[in-house]
Amino acid sequence: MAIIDGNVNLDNAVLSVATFAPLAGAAVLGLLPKREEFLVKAWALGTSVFTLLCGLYLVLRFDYGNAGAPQFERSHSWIDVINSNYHVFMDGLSLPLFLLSMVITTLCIIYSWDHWPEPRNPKAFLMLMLILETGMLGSFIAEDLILFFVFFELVLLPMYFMIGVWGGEQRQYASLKFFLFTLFGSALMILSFLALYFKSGGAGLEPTFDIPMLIERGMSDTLVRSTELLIFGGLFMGFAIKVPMFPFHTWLPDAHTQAPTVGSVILAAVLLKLGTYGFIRIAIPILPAAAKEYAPLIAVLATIGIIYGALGCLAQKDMKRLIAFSSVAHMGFVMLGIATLTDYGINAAVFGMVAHGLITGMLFFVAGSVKERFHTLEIRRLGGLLVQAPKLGWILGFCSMASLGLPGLAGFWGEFPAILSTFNPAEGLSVALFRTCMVIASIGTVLAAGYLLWLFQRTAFGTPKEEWATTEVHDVERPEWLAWAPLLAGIVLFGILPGIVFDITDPAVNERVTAAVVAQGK
Amino acid sequence: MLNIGLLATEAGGAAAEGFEAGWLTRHVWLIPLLPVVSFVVTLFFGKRFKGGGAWFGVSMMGLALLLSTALGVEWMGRGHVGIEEGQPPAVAATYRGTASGDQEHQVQQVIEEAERTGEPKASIPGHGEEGEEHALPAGRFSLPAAESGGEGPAGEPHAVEVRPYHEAEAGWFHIGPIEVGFGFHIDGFAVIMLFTVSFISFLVHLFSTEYLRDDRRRTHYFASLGLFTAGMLLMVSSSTSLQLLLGWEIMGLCSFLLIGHWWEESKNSDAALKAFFTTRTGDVGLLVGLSILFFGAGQTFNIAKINQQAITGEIPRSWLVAAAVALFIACIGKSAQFPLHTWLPDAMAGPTPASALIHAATMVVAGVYMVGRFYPVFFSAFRIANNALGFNIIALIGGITIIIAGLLAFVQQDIKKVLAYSTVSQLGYMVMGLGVGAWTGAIFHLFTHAFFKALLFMGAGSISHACWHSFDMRDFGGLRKHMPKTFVTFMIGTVALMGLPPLAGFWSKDEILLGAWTNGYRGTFFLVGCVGAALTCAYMTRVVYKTFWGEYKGPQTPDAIEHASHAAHGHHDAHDDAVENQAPALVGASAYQEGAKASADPGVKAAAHGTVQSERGPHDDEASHTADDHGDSAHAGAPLGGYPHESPWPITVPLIVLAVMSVVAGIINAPFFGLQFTHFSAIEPIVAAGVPEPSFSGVVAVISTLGALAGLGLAVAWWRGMRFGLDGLTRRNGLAGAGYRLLEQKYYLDALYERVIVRGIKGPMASAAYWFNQNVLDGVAHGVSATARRAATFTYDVVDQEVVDGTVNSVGAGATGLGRGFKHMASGKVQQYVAYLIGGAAAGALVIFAITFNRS
Amino acid sequence: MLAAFQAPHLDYAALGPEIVLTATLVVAICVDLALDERSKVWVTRITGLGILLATLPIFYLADQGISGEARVMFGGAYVTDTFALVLKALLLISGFVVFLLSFDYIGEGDYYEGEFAYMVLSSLLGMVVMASARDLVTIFVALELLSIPGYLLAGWRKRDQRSNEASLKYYLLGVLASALMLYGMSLIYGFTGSLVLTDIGAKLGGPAGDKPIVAVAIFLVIVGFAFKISAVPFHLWAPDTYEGAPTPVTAFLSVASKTAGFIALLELTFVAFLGRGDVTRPIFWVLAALTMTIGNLTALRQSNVVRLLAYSSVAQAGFILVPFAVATRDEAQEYIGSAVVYLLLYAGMNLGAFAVVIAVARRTRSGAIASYRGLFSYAPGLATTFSVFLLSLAGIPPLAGWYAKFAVIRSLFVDFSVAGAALGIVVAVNTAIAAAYYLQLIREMFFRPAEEGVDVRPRPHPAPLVAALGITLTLTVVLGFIPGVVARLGDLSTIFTG
Amino acid sequence: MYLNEFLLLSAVLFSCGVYGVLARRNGVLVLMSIELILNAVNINLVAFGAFHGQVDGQVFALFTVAIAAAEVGVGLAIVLLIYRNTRSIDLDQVAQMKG
Repeated sequence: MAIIDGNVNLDNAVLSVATFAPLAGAAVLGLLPKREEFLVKAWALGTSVFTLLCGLYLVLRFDYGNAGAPQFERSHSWIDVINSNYHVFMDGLSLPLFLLSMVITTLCIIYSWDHWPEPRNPKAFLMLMLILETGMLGSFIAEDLILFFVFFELVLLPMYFMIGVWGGEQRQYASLKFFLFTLFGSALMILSFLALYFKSGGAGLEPTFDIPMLIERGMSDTLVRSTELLIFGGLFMGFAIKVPMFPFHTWLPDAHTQAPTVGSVILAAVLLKLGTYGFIRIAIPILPAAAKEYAPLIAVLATIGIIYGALGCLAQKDMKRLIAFSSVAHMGFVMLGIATLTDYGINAAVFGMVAHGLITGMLFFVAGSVKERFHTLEIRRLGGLLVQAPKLGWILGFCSMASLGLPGLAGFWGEFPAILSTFNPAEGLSVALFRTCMVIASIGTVLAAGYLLWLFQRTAFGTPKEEWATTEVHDVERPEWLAWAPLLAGIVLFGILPGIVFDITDPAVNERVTAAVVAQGK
Repeated sequence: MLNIGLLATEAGGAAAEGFEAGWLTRHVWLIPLLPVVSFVVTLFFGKRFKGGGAWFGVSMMGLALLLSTALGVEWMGRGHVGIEEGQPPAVAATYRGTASGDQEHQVQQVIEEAERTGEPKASIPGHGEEGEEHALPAGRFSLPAAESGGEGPAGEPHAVEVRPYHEAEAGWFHIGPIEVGFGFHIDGFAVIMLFTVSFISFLVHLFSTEYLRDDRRRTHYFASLGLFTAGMLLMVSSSTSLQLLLGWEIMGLCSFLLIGHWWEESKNSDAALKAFFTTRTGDVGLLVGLSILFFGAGQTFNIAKINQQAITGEIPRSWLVAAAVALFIACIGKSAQFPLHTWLPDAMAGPTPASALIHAATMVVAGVYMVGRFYPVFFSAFRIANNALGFNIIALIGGITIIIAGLLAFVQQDIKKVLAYSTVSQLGYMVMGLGVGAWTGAIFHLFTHAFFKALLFMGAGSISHACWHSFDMRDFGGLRKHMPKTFVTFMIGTVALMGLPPLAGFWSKDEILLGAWTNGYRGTFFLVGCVGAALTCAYMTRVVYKTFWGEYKGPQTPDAIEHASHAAHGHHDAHDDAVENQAPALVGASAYQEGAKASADPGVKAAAHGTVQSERGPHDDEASHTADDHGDSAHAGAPLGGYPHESPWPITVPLIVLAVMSVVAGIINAPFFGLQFTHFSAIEPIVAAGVPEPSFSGVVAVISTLGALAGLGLAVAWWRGMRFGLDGLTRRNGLAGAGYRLLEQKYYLDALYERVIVRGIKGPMASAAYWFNQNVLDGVAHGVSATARRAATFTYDVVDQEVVDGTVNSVGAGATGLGRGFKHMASGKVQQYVAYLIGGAAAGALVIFAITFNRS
Repeated sequence: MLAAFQAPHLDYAALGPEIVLTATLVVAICVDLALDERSKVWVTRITGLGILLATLPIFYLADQGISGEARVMFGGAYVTDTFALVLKALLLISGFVVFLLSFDYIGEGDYYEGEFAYMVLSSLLGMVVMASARDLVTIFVALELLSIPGYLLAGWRKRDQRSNEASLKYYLLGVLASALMLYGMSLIYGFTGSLVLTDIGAKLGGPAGDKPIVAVAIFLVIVGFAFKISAVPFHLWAPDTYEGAPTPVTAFLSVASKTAGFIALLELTFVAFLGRGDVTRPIFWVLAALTMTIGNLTALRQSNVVRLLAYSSVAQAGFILVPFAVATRDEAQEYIGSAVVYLLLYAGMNLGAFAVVIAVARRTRSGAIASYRGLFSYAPGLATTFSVFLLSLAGIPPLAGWYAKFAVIRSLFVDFSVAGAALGIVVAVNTAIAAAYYLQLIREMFFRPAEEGVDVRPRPHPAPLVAALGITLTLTVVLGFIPGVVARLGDLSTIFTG
Repeated sequence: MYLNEFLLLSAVLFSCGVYGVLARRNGVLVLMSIELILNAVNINLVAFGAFHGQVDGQVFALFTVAIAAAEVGVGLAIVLLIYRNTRSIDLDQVAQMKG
């Protein structure tokens, strides 16, 4: 049975065009001769800019008064044997992340203009990046479990190659680890999807993979509790590995450390969000009762992640690895927000995702540029960056401040509301436990200040180490400025006007996520 | 959808019926905006301005000062207007309560009345563009002065004119069911803070133009100053706790930048880190406390609403206690109370004017301000006015801080550190004042302290400016002859700090002591306060004596100068190598010598740059970047003839202005001056909360003054050579020696902690110190980071790399091992394959046969 | 005494593909005889054309058959239903791709072109017959028709001892397996008194099927085909044969021959044996679990690409067996559909993988995994194509393989059972293990630099090979995005059950 | 009819064949053992056919005979090929590939 949406208008089409344009661009790119490097780069940039323009068009056309409702909805029969449809739409939850993916990809291409990791092969690199973009964009608008799964996995391959081909010393280990962890998670995830599918049928209803339809059917009410917990467990594993939550995080530091700069940026900025997005979009609304059962576990793991990530950071000797570990801590805050199952918490989580995307993405950019200049990221060997490249140094400082959650910058709005919401989790959750988590998580903010400032002090303050004293170090260059300026501006803008994000996400969180949780409680 | 039109909010609809808020009250956002503009412009365009943008900052701050002064005037006037014009206030009742039991009831009535009539809903919720104004009608409350038993002479109730607050909020963003506003809450407290902050900040800006004239990062410095001021101004005028947090943290950031301004030296950056990290530790409390209050008060960040609910008891008391404790932890961190005070003396690593700003009007008083702002919460939580225990955590911490910081001040040789400990001690007064219910006293002290402490710091800066940037009092001596202006102003500041009448410090300190006296803390905190006053007098006498009396002991010749500043040179040269390709050779010893010769006028400073500047022009921007200076160490060539000189006008003018303020600031709340300070202290929530307002008591004033004089007398006598047989006591008497060492080591707070943790050895203080550290001081920055790093290394090396990773890796290894096993199955021999085939088939057949046979 | 001979009803349309193939076979032999050495290439061309022609009747029949009924002949022994049509098409197209692969492989080596062509053709004919065979005799005949040329093809390089060995092992085990199968068939015949599957199915469901010996008989028949599909523990011939045989033959064996084995299993299981589902399900459960796990684990340790692919195809067989392990009569179509979907997708990606191996071997003359080192740096196209196939085999979306995996996993949920859930876990674990060795190969190609002395000049590939790569690559990529097409084919493949 | 005796005979023959396949190293003898197995099947088929009073069993047996001949022919060819290349028909020698 196919739901064919007759209302095919321009806006709906643009959503799909924006999603698939990078893939088409990558295909064309594959046909371009490798030697025409400028052409290759220009084409890739053009594709991503075109995609971004489509995205901006959608942003303009988006009905903000109705941010919780599906917009640009399109449903077309896809695999009708299993009643799976190409069902996409955009709402307040998708919009920020959708746009973030586009922006980050475009900026990464700009940054790459003069920074090609070895072995130099712009064509292949850019193709992967564009394929990645389609995967990311698709994941954020898919409203069908199978469609989501395909996009979710589409992201895996390009990233694997990016790490494996252009990564650092231990790239093979890191890429394999990344791949297998994620694959394992998605295997369990697809099992849960199937279970949902089959359990959604019966009583005259056709089984379905359609997310809104599954939410509507109130799976929590029809399923036996133990089955529901099992299904949620599968989803949990799939998403938690991607997030990554403690203790499934060990792939992350390796992947981040070994990946080329741009890979780290995309990984941190967008890929990790697929996991948290999955929780918000799929796991919690479809199975709110199980989500409540799991929430304490998630909260505890998230809290451990916050502290653990921070401790991990403090132990690091390598700048990039430190930033990587900080992701574990930051995603802990996001997950903590999600675990509360409240409006505040989930809004904070979405904001946290965007903020972390901007900030940590930026930090990885800086780390990449430091590496490019000094050929090392060993903190012990760095120092006096402010003397040799003051602008770069101050950008690092700025991002550190943003990352440690300074109010007025974007990071704060992911962190504080998450802590705030933990004080008062959804009805039925253990208040004592969550409040304990809250206090511990707030200690995490202190540790965050500790490791970030320590990093900043060791790398930027002081005077340059002897080995670099005579090195000619150039400060931030034009492609870097072009790639970074939007991110930096975003960090400030979202920090000052968090409403830009909250006003979009809030109705969506209300209508699409917490409504299910609240209904469950009754 | 977006709230971009945020600041452009105008009072939607009618203001409160009771009165009309003045223009400035309604446009108070202008005041924090000015330093923000200063920050942005200086940061991005400062280098294009002459003087690195310093004068832009000065002018912006000047404007802010003008506005906030005007605001103050408007505020003082407005209340009268409201009432005199005869618009009958909606609620203008005079309550005369005699029994304290009635009071709560009355207060509730007031609030209810106010809510019913005084809160026009100017906006429809959900429409972010529209503002919301609250203005409580003016009223006259009269409250019993002292609840706690009417022991004091101030038991007589007196009428207090309550100033309603004005609040303008615009929608900031929605989250969950609530709309978070961004707005300004103007009441007396905010007005006086705005004034104080802009006043001090303006003078600091002015002072810095001279003091950091040739600093390499002058532009950054002024930008940071601007942002710092903006943060404080925003904080004191904010209407929501979220915004308060915003200002609070911005200050944390700027203190980091300013303390670490000369980040080339690790000492400075360490201090910056320590400051940020320690205050951040306290911030955990702020995050937690605000969260509790947010939910406790029915999901609102609005401070006024939170306070109201704290008073009326809508927030459960257990929540209030939890919130109050949490918030107070934040105050301990920010306002450098024991045991988190250790960052503050280290923070002296920053430029002196920045220290003045941090210590006088911003950063450190933020904690006190916050407690004052949320005072109803604390008041209800700890039952301050009616405490069976006889003490509470706030008063206790404040009291301890007064004494321990006062004692530490004695053993410091660095003049700035003495002043730093003095600040800690004075903050202790304020906190104690809040703890004993002397709200007015505390904020009044905050107000007066700002002037004389800024004065003292800038005076110290002026001295140091003249003495080759030394802060070591052993280098000073006899300076009263060389620097008369500095001397006189410094003396005024000192006397004000000592709390001797009739200078500012007396009046405010007296009010705090009065509070302790009347509120039932006569035997404890009153005594602590008096001892503190004596200590203050004594150590300030020491400072004054060592600095201004006696003979000048500092270096006198250029050789000595060079020697003295040699250490500073090393890294400066390294800098210049890297910076902008200027020839480093130009800046060196020869530069100093030539500069010394070339400079004819000792009044004109910065001769050290003679060579460089003469080549590139004395006012060339480039040159001032290159020329190696870090302010403090760079003007070393200035004094000629071997003697210090008086500082130029941008330094002395602020000193004089502050000296004047130090004299008069206290008078405004003097009884004979009509208690003008009530304009700022008699604010709605405080009065409503029933915070007692004692009136002047001669007895208390005399006792406290006598205490101070005793300290002063002893100290003067000591420095005049009367040793009371105590000379060499520390050598003769083991206990005294130990005491001295304890002070010298700052109670071992920093040192021992590091030694125990970092080296992992149990020191001589052994288990006691270890226990102390582990249980009491876990928040101290170094300790935590060391422990954390240790724990982190452990977790990372052992747990992460071995256990978690190991499991994963061994699963992989297991799989390949199994694979190897199965590989042997395929031996290559065909008959073995056949055997497997037949064997598999036979075995399968047998099993199946057996199973099905059994079944059938 | 002879009853009056009545010619059986012959539906020529339904027999179309078989007739075209037979005709092509005859023509090829004649042409081969007539032509001189240099023109032998025509034999191959004619054969290829013949295979393509044989698909035409299928399209005609499909046009008729989708709405119409199955065409039954010889008293139910020979049926052309939608199942048969779909799989015949699959077999023919696979056969055609194998021809493309072998076109130059055989031509460039000093081998016998004409014979090669009609050996493949006969085998293909056997497979096509298998798709329609619905009685024991026909199945047996079809099996031997497809196997015997296979034995010979495996030993095609007769001077090469490895090729001889491949042939011998394949032969011996194959013959033995069919002997076991025959023994089982004889018992089944004995206890049911019928050779036609539908009758057998009816009887086995009744009291006749209740005897223990029937269960053993069923098992023996399954073993015969388990050999064909190289299920563990009857898989041992596969790696050696695959390695020793010429690579196009290996491709043929691992795809077409295996498909034929599965076709027979599907027919037998779903038409005849499901009356004793209590017997078949455990058998297939154990076979599937063992096959997946051992196939994958052994593959982890391989150092030769062909052997690696051999073990990979062993493991893939395990995945295809999954629907059998949980099959029920009520939802038969769901299970048949899953298996067919897997077979369809598997054919494309596995043939593609072998095509790349052939292409690479043309350069490096080696099958060692080490010789793939740095392939990306000098032959990026081949390396990328190969990884597409490998990742598809691993089941990574959006390449076609994901839907194959998805389909079999999905079949586990149709009638949810504990055994199904357990098998699900086995499948999930195996997916991850499988990814490991596919990635190992990818790692060699992409993440490591080429070894010294490797000829890195670009080199053109023969057109048929490129065509084969093109077909398989397109299918693997496109079907990943629109798996609905394959899913629909799977859904349509209904087996006629009388 | 004594069906069981036929079946027993067939089973014995089958077992002998299997033994031969497993135990003999000589390729030709292995081929002959396979013939034994196939003949065991034939006995079964014919016996069952008679038991059921059908010709089906015998028809199947005929097919088997014919195909067995073809199989053994191919088998001999393969063994011959090996003999030509290695001068041995010991099956244990044919073990180049393994693992």
